[in-house]
Amino acid sequence: MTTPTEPYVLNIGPQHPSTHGVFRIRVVMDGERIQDIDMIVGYLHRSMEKLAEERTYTQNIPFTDRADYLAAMSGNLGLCLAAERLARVEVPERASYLRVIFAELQRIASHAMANGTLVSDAGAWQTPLLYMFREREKILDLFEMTCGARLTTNYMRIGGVAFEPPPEFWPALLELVDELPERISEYEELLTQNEIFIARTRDIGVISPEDAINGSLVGPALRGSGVPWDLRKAEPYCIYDRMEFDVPIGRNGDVYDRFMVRLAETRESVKIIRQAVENIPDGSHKTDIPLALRPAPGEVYGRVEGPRGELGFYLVSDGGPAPYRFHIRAPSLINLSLLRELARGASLSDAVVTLGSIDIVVGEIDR
Amino acid sequence: MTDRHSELPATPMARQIIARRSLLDAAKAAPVSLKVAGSIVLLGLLLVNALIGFIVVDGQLDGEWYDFRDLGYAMERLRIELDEVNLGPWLSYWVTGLIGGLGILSFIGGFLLIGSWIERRLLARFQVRMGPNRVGPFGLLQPIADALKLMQKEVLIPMGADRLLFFLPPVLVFVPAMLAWGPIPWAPGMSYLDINVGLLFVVSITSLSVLAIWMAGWSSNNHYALLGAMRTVAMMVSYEIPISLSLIVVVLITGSLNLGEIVAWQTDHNVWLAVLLPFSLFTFFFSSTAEINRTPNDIAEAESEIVAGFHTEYSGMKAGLFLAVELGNALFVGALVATFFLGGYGLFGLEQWIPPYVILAAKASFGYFVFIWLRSTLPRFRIDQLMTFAWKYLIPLSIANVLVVAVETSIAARWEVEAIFIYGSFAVVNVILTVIAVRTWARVAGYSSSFERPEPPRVAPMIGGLKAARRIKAGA
Amino acid sequence: MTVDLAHYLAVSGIIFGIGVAIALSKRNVVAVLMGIELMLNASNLAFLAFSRFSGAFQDGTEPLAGHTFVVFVLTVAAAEAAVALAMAVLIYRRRETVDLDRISVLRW
Amino acid sequence: MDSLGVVIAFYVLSAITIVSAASIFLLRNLVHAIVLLVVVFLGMAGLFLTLSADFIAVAQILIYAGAISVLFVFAVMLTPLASRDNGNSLYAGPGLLLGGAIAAIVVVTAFDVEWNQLTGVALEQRSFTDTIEVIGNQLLGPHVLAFEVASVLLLFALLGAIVLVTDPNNEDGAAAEEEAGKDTAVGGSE
Amino acid sequence: MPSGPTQIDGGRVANALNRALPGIATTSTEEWVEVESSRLEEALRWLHDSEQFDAAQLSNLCAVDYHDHFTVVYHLQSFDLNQQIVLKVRVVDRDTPTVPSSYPVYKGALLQEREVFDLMGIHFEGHPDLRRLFLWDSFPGHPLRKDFLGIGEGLTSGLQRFPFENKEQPDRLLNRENIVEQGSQETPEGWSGVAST
Repeated sequence: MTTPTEPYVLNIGPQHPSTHGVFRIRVVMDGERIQDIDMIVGYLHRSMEKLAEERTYTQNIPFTDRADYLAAMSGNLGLCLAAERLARVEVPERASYLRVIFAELQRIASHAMANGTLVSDAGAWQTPLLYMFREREKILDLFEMTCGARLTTNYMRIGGVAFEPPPEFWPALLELVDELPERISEYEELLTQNEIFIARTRDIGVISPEDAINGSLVGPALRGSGVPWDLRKAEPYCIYDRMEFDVPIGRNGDVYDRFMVRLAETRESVKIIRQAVENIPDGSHKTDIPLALRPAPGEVYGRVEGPRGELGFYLVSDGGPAPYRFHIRAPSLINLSLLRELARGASLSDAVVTLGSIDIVVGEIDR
Repeated sequence: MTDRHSELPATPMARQIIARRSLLDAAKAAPVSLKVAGSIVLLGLLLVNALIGFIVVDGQLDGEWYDFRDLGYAMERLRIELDEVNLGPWLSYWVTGLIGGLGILSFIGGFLLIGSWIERRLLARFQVRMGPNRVGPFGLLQPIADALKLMQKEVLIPMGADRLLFFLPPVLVFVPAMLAWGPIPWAPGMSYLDINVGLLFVVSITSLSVLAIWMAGWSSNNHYALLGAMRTVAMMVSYEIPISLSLIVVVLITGSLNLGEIVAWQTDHNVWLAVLLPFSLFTFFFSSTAEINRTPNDIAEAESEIVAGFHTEYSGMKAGLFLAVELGNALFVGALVATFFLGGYGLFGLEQWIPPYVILAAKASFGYFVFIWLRSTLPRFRIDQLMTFAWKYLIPLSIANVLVVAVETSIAARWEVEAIFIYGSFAVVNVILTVIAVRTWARVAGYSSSFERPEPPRVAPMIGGLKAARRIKAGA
Repeated sequence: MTVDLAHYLAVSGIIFGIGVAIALSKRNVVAVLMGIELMLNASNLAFLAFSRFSGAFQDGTEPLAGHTFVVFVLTVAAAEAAVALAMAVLIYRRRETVDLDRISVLRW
Repeated sequence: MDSLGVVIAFYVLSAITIVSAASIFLLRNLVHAIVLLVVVFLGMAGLFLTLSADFIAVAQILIYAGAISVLFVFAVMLTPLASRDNGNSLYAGPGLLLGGAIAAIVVVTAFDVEWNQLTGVALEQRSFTDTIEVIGNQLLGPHVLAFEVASVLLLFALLGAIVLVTDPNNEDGAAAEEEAGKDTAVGGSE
Repeated sequence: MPSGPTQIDGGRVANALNRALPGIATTSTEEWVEVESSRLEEALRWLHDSEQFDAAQLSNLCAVDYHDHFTVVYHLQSFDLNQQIVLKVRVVDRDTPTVPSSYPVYKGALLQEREVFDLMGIHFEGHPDLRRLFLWDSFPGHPLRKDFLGIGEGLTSGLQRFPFENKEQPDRLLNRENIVEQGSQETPEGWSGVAST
């Protein structure tokens, strides 16, 4: 016989410090406990999939920047790989190396953002976030040197990459790659042994491997709950089959594990970048493709391992210059499938931390 | 982060970073004449200070009304003068009271102005940022600009708010925060409100702000505000108990409720209570962070969960008042810690040379600095974790602490040895007891996270799905 | 113009009367408890006034008996408030109401 | 007591106290009533100060304004919005009558009786400067048994509050912990 | 050839499905297999449970509008076998196209099916709460349908011809100087958001 309190509706978002972007949750709460949640998305819906049917494959690359604006390079890479597979375009080797380097840099930047926001959701007043922004800024400087844009880098093209990096790019990249590991260990000293952080994140939002797989979780969320699945190993695209790197997986699938998996993946990305820089061949950075690429009628589902997991592009061609159907398999949206089960019965603070650990990007959810 | 960008084609970010200037750079960049003049001024100040120190140390101006180290004498002299002017006894009363009040208020107000700048700059330094550096030299005028901005903002009243209870709280929070400064002793005779129950007064006055915060949260008709208010009330009433218990220990040792006498006891025995009572110091400081909503216990205005807590709906100068009270409370807790545990205005005889109120202010600002440090470093507790910590850890250990110190004081009363010997032994015993008690009690209460560290993630030997996951988990 | 024992007693009497009125005539349990607290406060005021003014013990014997008594009254008041409010919450849980008119039956 | 300050303070404080106490009776909103109750407690503390009872005044602020009012807040917040009115019951008339009668009797008696009270110099001498030592000596001297009994009472009130409010079904007795906590605060501050 | 290195032959899947559940797979190419829309759920459940395919995860779900019918495409991923199955379902009814929901088998279909319902207007029977995901409830029509903008008969949305390519030489290489000289031309006809040539 408990006190019959009145459940009330708390409206988190669309403008709220801890919903990253315009993401709205209607929470039915009983005191501090969450009884039920209802996700309301679409504040950023730009109907990319419809617009893409009016533009050629090359013109669609900027949409992938805007979809996941924290991992633009991965989006470009995904679309380019899918379109190349659809149109049977061969990519020069140097272009593949450049693509891998930039995709991994983007992964580091995105993971830094994700971990920083997670820790500041746990209440650390922005300090880890800004520490991780330091490295992110350097990476964005590299992007700016290369393609002139920091965030929406419309860099990769079908059949290669747009520009050759400038000569001063390489020493800067090497310096960054050299200093990144001790930065990462700095974060580990700062956070992973912090009693309060452990108390806030361990055994919170636990996802069992069965639920993770059945709930279509991908990426760090899936690996955090112990499933060793990484597309870079399973279905090696570009040149990942030549790279030496490990796939870190969590132990019991809680928020702490997702955090640690992201941190460890950052180290692996540094490894990959170093190998790629060491043996990048000379040659052209792109192949010339027809002005209007007209793939043979058919369909393709190309996917890459983005920072948030399997980022898929389902292209259907009817022989025209524009894709007949252009579908983005958005990991941010699909990782949210389990949020309701996770948030029920949890307290508000835990729900916020769990949402931060799933690491959504609203631009990719809404598209 | 500067060198690499210098040879790069300067991106806007890089340009800003190169263009960063700090106070040190400004000092270096100053012209030579300015440097010489500044050094001469500094030397002169040192000389004057040394002279004054000699005058002080041979005790010429002890108790004189122009004793700059203790404005209390001057106040006494003024009171006597005013009593000779026979306009009734109330004249001296009011005049001296007004002067003292103005002194304290101006100190706090000045600190509120400079303190927000200090806090933001320090946070920026902790967070590899630059902090406010646009308004005035090094952003020194930023607080004034903020105050002007807050004053001219529109005051919004949410629909369905309880008007009266919505307007009162900023004032009701401000008044106790100012009143509580009364009994703080700034110098041997220099205390605005020299009452015998000073300690109880401080505790009771600070406990008044709970209701104001609850009124603020309840009246603004907002779920965030209500959540924050109830969190605050629960937290404050829970943490008043450890605070009062830890202060009772101080009373036990010093044998007085009068703050001035507490500080005098420390200066007489040449010992800081922080050494004698480490556990009380920890309890008091941690509980104070809960009382005034500072990190790691700022769950009342946890910006990532409930937007701004109980003052979500407040805008303009009302919110400004809340923020100012928060800032002033941080300094006040620093002053209390200095008074109770860090020897107050005393600095092992050095207060003969330096004005004691300067020492106290320095100690209080040090406490404030520690608050900023914590804020920029630690994450936030959850409300139930915080309650558990109060009820299962702090209160039992504080009661045990009271018993131990009671036994020690009775020993000290019966045992004729050198005071330094007695209290030295007590210090050693208390430190050891504190460490042992904390660790064993943590074990007893089943808090194990500090003993079994979480392991780093595994490295997957193979790629696969559920079967592979089970195999890896079984293999490990 | 002076203030002596009678004035304090009058104030305490008035507040005691208000407390009695509230405690008897309110419908809400919490309001009734407020009335009781008012009565206790009035009695405290009377105790203190007597111990301040009374000339019973001139030679300083037990000059502060009233204060001591008030300390005990405070203690009892705190305990009483805690238990009574806990009971109010409990009553609400059992009966879904804190209306004393509806809680006319003694057993639940 | 003839000093002007004390007289003014007495009249102002008693006016505040009586008016807010009366408006507790009149107001319909229970939350406002709680706020006014706190005002009454503070005014009482001020009256105690005019009686030169500093320790009692501070303890009054600490226990009543700081603790018991918070208990009231919790009791109100734990009951639903519907039962937050301050309405009168059937016994309003008799209650008012009885209260008025008591008040009238006490006032008349107070001004009628010739009290054996000090005046003038003796009264000024009586003005206590340091009450807390005497109170402490008395509590642990002649009244030590009552003191122990009071502490036992507090302990049992704590246990009683916890036992009353904690649910056998679900184990988060937050309210119970709050109310119990205030008891320890009171016991700790004495 | 199957598009995608780990994508397995649709024929295999079709044979296995038909062996287990006779007549469930209607057509199949080497890329995908198409099953009857009424028996979709048992097909998914069989693939999910079978040792041979072990379709553990529904990694992608989307729908394509071929003017006369819809096709709902399920990309099923097997982690342990590291292979991918493309399952298709054909829906002919354009007014209220209905497909059995895959939520009972795959929790991950929760939001994807809501998205498809929102943008393509396909109803999933058995979905716990089938509401619009991105657009507001009173939004007219379903944007991803090819006839969304009310284009007349015989006209399709989509880009027929890229403006900068000219008809007699459609395979001009895309490099900068071509763009420059083409940019000086007047914009050719048929260049609009919705090409209606």
